Amino acid sequence: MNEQQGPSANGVRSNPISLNIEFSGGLEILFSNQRDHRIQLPAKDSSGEPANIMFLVHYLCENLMKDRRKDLFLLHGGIRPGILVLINDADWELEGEEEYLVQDGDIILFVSTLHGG
Amino acid sequence: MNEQQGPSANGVRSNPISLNIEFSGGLEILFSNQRDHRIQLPAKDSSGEPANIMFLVHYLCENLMKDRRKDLFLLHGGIRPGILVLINDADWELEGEEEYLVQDGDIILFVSTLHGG
Amino acid sequence: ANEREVTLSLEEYKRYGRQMILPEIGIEGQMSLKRSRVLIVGAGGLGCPAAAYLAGAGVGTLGIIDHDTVENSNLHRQIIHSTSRVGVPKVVSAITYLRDLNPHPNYVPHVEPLTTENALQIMAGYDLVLDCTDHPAIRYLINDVAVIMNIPIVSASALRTDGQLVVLNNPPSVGPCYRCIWPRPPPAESVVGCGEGGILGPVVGLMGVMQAIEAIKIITKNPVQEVGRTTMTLFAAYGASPFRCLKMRGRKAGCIACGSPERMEEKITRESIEDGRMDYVAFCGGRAGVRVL
Amino acid sequence: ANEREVTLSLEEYKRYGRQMILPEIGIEGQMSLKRSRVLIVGAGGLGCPAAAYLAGAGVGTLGIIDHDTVENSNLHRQIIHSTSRVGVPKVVSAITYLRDLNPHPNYVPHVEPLTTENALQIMAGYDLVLDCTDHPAIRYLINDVAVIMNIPIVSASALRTDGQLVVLNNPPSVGPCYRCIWPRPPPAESVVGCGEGGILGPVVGLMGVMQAIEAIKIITKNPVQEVGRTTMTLFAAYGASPFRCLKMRGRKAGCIACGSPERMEEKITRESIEDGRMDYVAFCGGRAGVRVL
Ligand SMILES: [Zn+2]
Ligand SMILES: [Zn+2]
Repeated sequence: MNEQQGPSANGVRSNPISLNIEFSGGLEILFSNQRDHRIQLPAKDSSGEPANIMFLVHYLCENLMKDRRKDLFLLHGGIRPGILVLINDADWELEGEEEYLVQDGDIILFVSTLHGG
Repeated sequence: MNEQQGPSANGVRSNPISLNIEFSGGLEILFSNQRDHRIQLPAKDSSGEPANIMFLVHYLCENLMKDRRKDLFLLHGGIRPGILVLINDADWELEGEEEYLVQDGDIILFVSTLHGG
Repeated sequence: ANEREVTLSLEEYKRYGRQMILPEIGIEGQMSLKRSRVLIVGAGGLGCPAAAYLAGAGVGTLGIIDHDTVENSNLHRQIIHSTSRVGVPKVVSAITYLRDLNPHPNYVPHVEPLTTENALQIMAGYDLVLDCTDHPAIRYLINDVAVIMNIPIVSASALRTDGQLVVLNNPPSVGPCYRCIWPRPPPAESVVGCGEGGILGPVVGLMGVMQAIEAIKIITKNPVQEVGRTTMTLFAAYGASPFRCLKMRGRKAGCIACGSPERMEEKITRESIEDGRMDYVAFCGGRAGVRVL
Repeated sequence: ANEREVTLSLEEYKRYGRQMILPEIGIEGQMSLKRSRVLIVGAGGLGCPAAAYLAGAGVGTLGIIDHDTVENSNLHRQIIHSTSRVGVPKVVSAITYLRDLNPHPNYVPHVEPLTTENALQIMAGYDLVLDCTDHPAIRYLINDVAVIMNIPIVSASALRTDGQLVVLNNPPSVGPCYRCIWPRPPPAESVVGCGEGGILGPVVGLMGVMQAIEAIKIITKNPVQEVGRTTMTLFAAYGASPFRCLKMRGRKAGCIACGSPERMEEKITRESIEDGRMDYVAFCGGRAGVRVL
């Protein structure tokens, strides 16, 4: 209860970034049937740019996803239509979308939209 | 969304403490019919001790509560039976109960137990 | 719709007393409920509890549209149908139950699928629509017509042990619509229905009850909704923290349903729906020309 | 109770198919549901939807206890009763509805109040109890008997536009009981009922549906519950963030119901309930000797 997760101060860092990754709406089936994951993301991508959401998405697809149906998560280089991305419970569109630079302690939630009723 | 509220570092401070006070289960009726309040609590009580939950409770009773029926909140010097106190969504018994020293940014929730069905 | 004069009988005062004494409802709110005309699209796992609580609350006109009949595999979750009504159209079964719960509302049966041909005409008779359906194609159709008609949508869905709820086009021409949030449909192969994926009865029930709550809040205009933001509520019965409240984007200026798209010919209009240019099934990856719901 | 042999008929396989294909339930879970015996105390706003979804899910034995009759002011929220059954005992009305929803369960009517005289005997026939009542006195009685009988309690309550849910004594002799969390009763003047305070129908409905979900999780033992902690879910229909999940304390060593109190004579036992030493009404500030529910 007392663990505190504030984003790291504005600063240069090269330590990996600790992130809470969550899947909902059936996406967890693609990730070992586990809803919550705690991962360490490299702070920079291969070209030395600071890690943004799209880098994270590709990283998850390559390193965390066990299912071979990659196009149920990534399609044509982007997030598959029907999946919402939430950064600390806010729609990623409110946070800069693909360009958002992930911060230590961020909770990134991927929600597959449900249609049943 | 981006406001960050971490508890203040371990340290001496005499600035007032910013707290989010919430009431639920009908208690809000005693507090101007408002569920959420943001208050500034003096960092020390009248005898110079750091502010704990019971100091907060008395402070609320004297400064925030408009209703005159004080015994619906405080009874015989303690929280009225049937009211739960939650510190950052955890039962105050898990946090040291009346002795807990409130921290900057804490969310303190008072819940009156409901009985209807 | 708000000018319709209504009065409450003594029986109604007694029946609704427990909710009329709430400051959030009051006599004004009860009158608003009686004046309101609500359409429930889909009399399944979501529509059943939503209809029960809205009828109970005293909505004046309650329309239900569904072309399906009651099956025994529905009954673990579609709780206003019954074993003795297996084989009966769901709309008829639902209204049988609802009329016995509360005889006061005007119940309007629509025993047919909602289609591009009838949607505009049917939805014109209502002030609020509950999307209780089970396929993206029909969800886009409901959205587009609701935007044209200026009525809010309370949309929910459920699958397996999860549920989702979002209020759209609320208030009309201010809040985001379904297409603002989901501009592109999911690939057909990613769409799983309750028949295939399974569903825990009270999970879809929970979402339907939440739709009734949101509908009552909209009808009684409390809280007054002025901001163009909406939230999405997630429920996961087996999640460590079962409820999540997500802050969603606002209305998109270029939305082809509620906005002004750059290419104006893409804008969805009454005509583009009625003349069949909008093929919702094909849009969602199904065979073109197939009717939906 | 778990050794009772049960089989599923073809009709049952079809009926429960949509929930049996869930990995969280499966055939094993369905068998556990059929073997389970659940008592619902109170056939009101909470008990109605809870009973509907548990009956729908295929609980084997469903007992309902309530001494009240259906009134027309109940029907905005007590959705398994009906206008044509006004004046009928709620238990009879409920079972009329439930039997038509699902004829398979064994429905046990208890048309009487739950009292210190009958509680031990009645609750001995069940594996799980849902507290759907409306007064602290009866909540303490249910708790004390459930602790003695070693059965979990799914407890909910609602008032105005708020609801609360907590699972107690789960698993028995590990999780906290009602008295661990509320050792002292609230002053009588602070207790407000739905008649007085009012209640929004789908709010209490939501809490009842949540009770059904928690009951199914307990009966199917998924997730396996081993830790002695519980959470409390708060719902506020008009709150900025309507759902809160609170982490509650564990079992208290000195609890007079489930623990070993310092003064052993305070310990609540079968005998202290049966011989009338426990006066729940007086404990909660009412007139001594008055029977409860
Ligand atoms: Zn739009
Ligand atoms: Zn205890």
